[in-house]
Amino acid sequence: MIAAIVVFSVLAAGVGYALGKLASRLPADASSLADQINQLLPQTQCGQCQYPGCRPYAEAIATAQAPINQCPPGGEQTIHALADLLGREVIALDTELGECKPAQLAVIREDECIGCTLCIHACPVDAILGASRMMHTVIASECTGCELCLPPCPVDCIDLQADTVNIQRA
Amino acid sequence: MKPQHLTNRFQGGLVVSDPTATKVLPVIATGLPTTVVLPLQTSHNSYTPNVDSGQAVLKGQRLDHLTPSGASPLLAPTSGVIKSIARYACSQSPGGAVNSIIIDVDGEDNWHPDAQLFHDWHQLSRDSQLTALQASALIGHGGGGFALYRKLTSATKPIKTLIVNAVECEPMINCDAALLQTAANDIIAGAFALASLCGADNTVIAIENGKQQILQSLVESLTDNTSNNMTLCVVPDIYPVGAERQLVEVVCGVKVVAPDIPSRHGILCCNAATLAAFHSFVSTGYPSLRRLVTVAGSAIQKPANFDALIGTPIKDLVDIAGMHSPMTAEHSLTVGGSICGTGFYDFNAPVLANTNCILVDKPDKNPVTEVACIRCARCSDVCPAELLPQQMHRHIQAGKPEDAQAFGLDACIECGCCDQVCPSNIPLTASFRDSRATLRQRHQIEIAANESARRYDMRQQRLEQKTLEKNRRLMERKRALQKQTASTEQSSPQRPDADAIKAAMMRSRQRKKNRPGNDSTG
Amino acid sequence: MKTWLLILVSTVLVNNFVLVRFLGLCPFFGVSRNVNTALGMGLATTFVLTLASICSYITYHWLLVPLEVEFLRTIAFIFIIAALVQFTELWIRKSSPLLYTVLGIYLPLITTNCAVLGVALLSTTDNQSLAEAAVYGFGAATGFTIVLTLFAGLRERIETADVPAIFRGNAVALITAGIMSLAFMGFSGLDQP
Amino acid sequence: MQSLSAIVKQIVSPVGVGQIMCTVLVALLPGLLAHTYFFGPGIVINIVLCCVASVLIETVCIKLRKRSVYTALTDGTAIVTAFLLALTLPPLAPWWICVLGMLVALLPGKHLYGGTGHNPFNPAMLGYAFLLICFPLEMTQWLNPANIPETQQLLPGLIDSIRITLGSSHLDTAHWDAITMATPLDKIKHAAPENLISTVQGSQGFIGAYAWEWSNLGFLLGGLWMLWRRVISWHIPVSVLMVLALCYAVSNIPLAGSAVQVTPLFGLFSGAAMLGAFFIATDPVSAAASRRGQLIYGAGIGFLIFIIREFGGYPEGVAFAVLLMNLTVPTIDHYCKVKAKSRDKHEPG
Repeated sequence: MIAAIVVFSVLAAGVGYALGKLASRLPADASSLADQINQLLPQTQCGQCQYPGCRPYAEAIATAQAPINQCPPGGEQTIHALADLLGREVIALDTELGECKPAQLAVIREDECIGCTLCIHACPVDAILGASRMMHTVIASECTGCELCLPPCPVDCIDLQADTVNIQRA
Repeated sequence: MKPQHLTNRFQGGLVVSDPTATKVLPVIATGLPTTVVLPLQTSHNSYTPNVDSGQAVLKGQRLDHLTPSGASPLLAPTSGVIKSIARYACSQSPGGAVNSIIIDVDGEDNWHPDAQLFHDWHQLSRDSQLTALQASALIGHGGGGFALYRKLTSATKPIKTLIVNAVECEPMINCDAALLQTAANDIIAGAFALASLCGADNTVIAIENGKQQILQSLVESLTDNTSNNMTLCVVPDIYPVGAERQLVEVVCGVKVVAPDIPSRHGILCCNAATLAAFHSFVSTGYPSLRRLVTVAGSAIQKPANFDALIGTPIKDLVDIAGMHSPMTAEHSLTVGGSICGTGFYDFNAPVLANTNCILVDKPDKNPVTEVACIRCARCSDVCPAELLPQQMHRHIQAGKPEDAQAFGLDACIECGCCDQVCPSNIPLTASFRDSRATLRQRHQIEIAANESARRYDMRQQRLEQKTLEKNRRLMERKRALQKQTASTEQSSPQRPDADAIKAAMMRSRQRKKNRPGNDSTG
Repeated sequence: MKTWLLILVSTVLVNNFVLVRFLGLCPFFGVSRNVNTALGMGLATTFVLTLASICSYITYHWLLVPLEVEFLRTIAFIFIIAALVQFTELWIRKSSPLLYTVLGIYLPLITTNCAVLGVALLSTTDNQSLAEAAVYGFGAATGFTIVLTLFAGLRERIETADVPAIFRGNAVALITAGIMSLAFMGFSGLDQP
Repeated sequence: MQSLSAIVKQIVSPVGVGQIMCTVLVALLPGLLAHTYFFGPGIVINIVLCCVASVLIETVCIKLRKRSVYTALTDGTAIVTAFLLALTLPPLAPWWICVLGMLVALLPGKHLYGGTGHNPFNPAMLGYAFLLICFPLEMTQWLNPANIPETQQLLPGLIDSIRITLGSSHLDTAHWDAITMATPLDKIKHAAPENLISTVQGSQGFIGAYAWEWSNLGFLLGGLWMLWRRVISWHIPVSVLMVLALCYAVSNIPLAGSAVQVTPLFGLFSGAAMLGAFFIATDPVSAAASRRGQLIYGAGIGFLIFIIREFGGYPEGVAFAVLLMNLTVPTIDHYCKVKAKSRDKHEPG
């Protein structure tokens, strides 16, 4: 009886050690999965998913730290695409983070702009052109409508319009 | 010149016995319409106008800024005053209304001074010939709607064979047959000119087996301008043998699968009407702004081919052709042939460069009801592109067009064969057309999203670079400071003495007194 | 050789582990959402099951019997299967992270898959030879993989079907699995020569 | 658009789904006549029962799905399922066998998956397999084929058959020599009583088992007519029959207890081979979608029919073969994709 206990404990220790060694030699490669997930996200870099951009959110999904319904701009279509890719249940959009609005563009009322460059630093895709104390303007074809430039503007001269320029983005 | 009867054929297709094929409809020349409409957004071109309402324009004048390189310009078909630039009916856009330039015709029809692009075609170098062709805005009259210039320049391999597509395999379309009968020499001359332009070493005129009497007239006109490298082929009349890729497969034995195009295999396929227009352009130097349009259908009294100005509202042609009973909402309007034609809703829409046939049909007495698909695979038997329409339909109906791509949705040539044989009367081609449009739109969104992702990554790198740079500089300054404090500690260990400080304070007070001095003690 | 074929036919077709013996049903319903993941899961299970039946045979006849502790066999088998599953999980995490995420909880669940433990226990009770145990394990796993892939194909097709609302999802999947086992009854009697 | 469709559609065979199903029913007649000639009017009663049951069930289900009953009934798929199920049932089976079979065929077989066009399993075969497994006794009460010269077997007339089917009078085996035998195939495996063996060898039946070869011949005729009318394509029947014949040719199975070899023709013309190949396997909804897939599907069915007949537990393998291949159809479709690429078929010109 003692022999059985000894044999089994030695066996268990040996296999455990081997698996531990193996685990370190075979690191999980989550980045290729994150790329695939990032491909499905709408890339508005708006941060409504509580992550600083689409790429960080994709990495969070890849390492299963974030659910797949935290992307309001993507809406139902993105959730369906992520569910198909990852083989998970389709869950409804988490609406506290924001609604799925049609594509929109930020437009600066140029006469009120005081040139404080706060919005330039806030824009995640460098879509705002301008220098300090000079008039700023938004490059329409590059703007993703992420609304990040609205809060920092001291004179609140940026408003959101329906995106008619790159109509296909809608 | 004995015509070669070709027997090889493509998979599938419909054997169509069409009574109207042999009877060529009369050609009626039409004068100038009262208004002319030019859509700014068509299937392959979009224009930004450089004119505004109220401005007078002359015939052949350019009306747009040439945005993308290689795009063909928009020319005024006749002289007149621009009434407005507003949304107007259009037969090509599914939504129905598109921003268009509407011109009130003044009737003089005088050319714009620099409308004539050259005087003698043969003196021009090959490049100036190409730029002239681009400026002439000659768009293919077949049905595809690609500009001839774009077809030539998109050829990655040198063109070896030029096929003149005089095949009119779709029932009810008659304009090419009429053109072959009246202007066979123009077509042949146009074919020669294009062959020399694109350097093709043999030219093939393809015509359908069913059109015997036109065949005779072609054989005679071919024998009088004798040339060795032009042959006449007679192809079996199986719909859609007139489609570009199917004709290339029958004539050259090269199977081209959409979205690949024959010009990438050294074969250029051009419609006969395009070549006739090319000939008139080459011989006169003026862009050709007219084309033959067949107006027919069960509701038309006298079906005929109309030599109409591009931009003429279809209503004018239908009024000339006359209708049995006045037009009602139930009448079905189709642009294109009766198998792959697309319906449109407002017959004020204009004639475009690739509008070859207008069908006006009486309301259908016994409309067929659509039933569920029973997977009988007849549609995949007749599909000329060898696809699986029944599988594509299943995935599209389940709302997943991207899954249908695995069964060949991108290679679909929208020929309409599957609709004709479907026992459940499912509008398959319409659903494929819509799904392809949605997928094109999604592809555009994906490109835009990738662009945003690229910009985001670049910005992240730049910010990282900046913080690294800042840290590095900080480290350097700290190290320099430490070095400097270490060196000062070695040379003078004690604190600088008190009187040196007092002397410094005395000097500063003195300087302060001098500065106010200039206004008080001088 | 003849007996191997008979074992294979009997484990894959006649008394298939999933459709006739109703073992391993939780991954059968959990992973059969699409064909590629089903195939991935099937191959992983085949790898684990074949090795597990060999190792369990070895531990049973060379360790447990000499030490007269046959009663420990269930724990020993679970230990072997857990080790193998852990190794497979590491390997899949390295080679295809997408499959690893999509399989998610069902990959470690192979440890508790009753088909896997069932095979190990059954092969000891019928006192088969080592080779027969290996073929038995391999047959059971191939049967599991084939049925799982077919069922995944069926579920993909049912996704696009217009199933009445109350039956959508697992209800129609369960009924379809029932019909599958009805169809597999056709093989009954195949292995009586 | 409509003026043309007359031109095109004339050329292609019967147009609507309804017309297709009518053509299938007409094609069933020759086999049906042979069947009634040898096995008595019981089969006709079965067909009537099944058709009535199928129409009722179909109407109820379509009403529950709030869809138009007219279009559902006129597409004729329910009637064809009824005919096929009735043909596989023994002639004097009790009435509830037919009704229960239709219930199983139409409810889980078809309407569970959404009606016509969505069911992955062949409804008729699902009903038959369910009945065969649940009621083995009633399902193997086949009558001895009539008019065999030696036994001068008399068949119950129409009235007696109706009374038996409705259970009012018991089938006394003494009078009508009913034996529990599914088909002559059964005796290939279990050495049935001597007189039947002799009838096979000596019978005028030129190829298959005595009565069954005529009904198979009838179904073959019906099938060829359907092929000519282009209601079905050649891919499935040809692949089923070819593989079945190949299997018989390759493996020489002796006829039970006698030196006579089972020739491929005997295999093709006995049991439900022709009915299975031309009518059951070609049900388009549950068959593979692409032509290539259909060839694989047919070959699978032929092989499984042979396996189940010779080695399996059930005398006739068509039902299970079709159901098992229905299982594989989605995976076959999943892997039969379109990989069309531009290629140069031969030197141009």
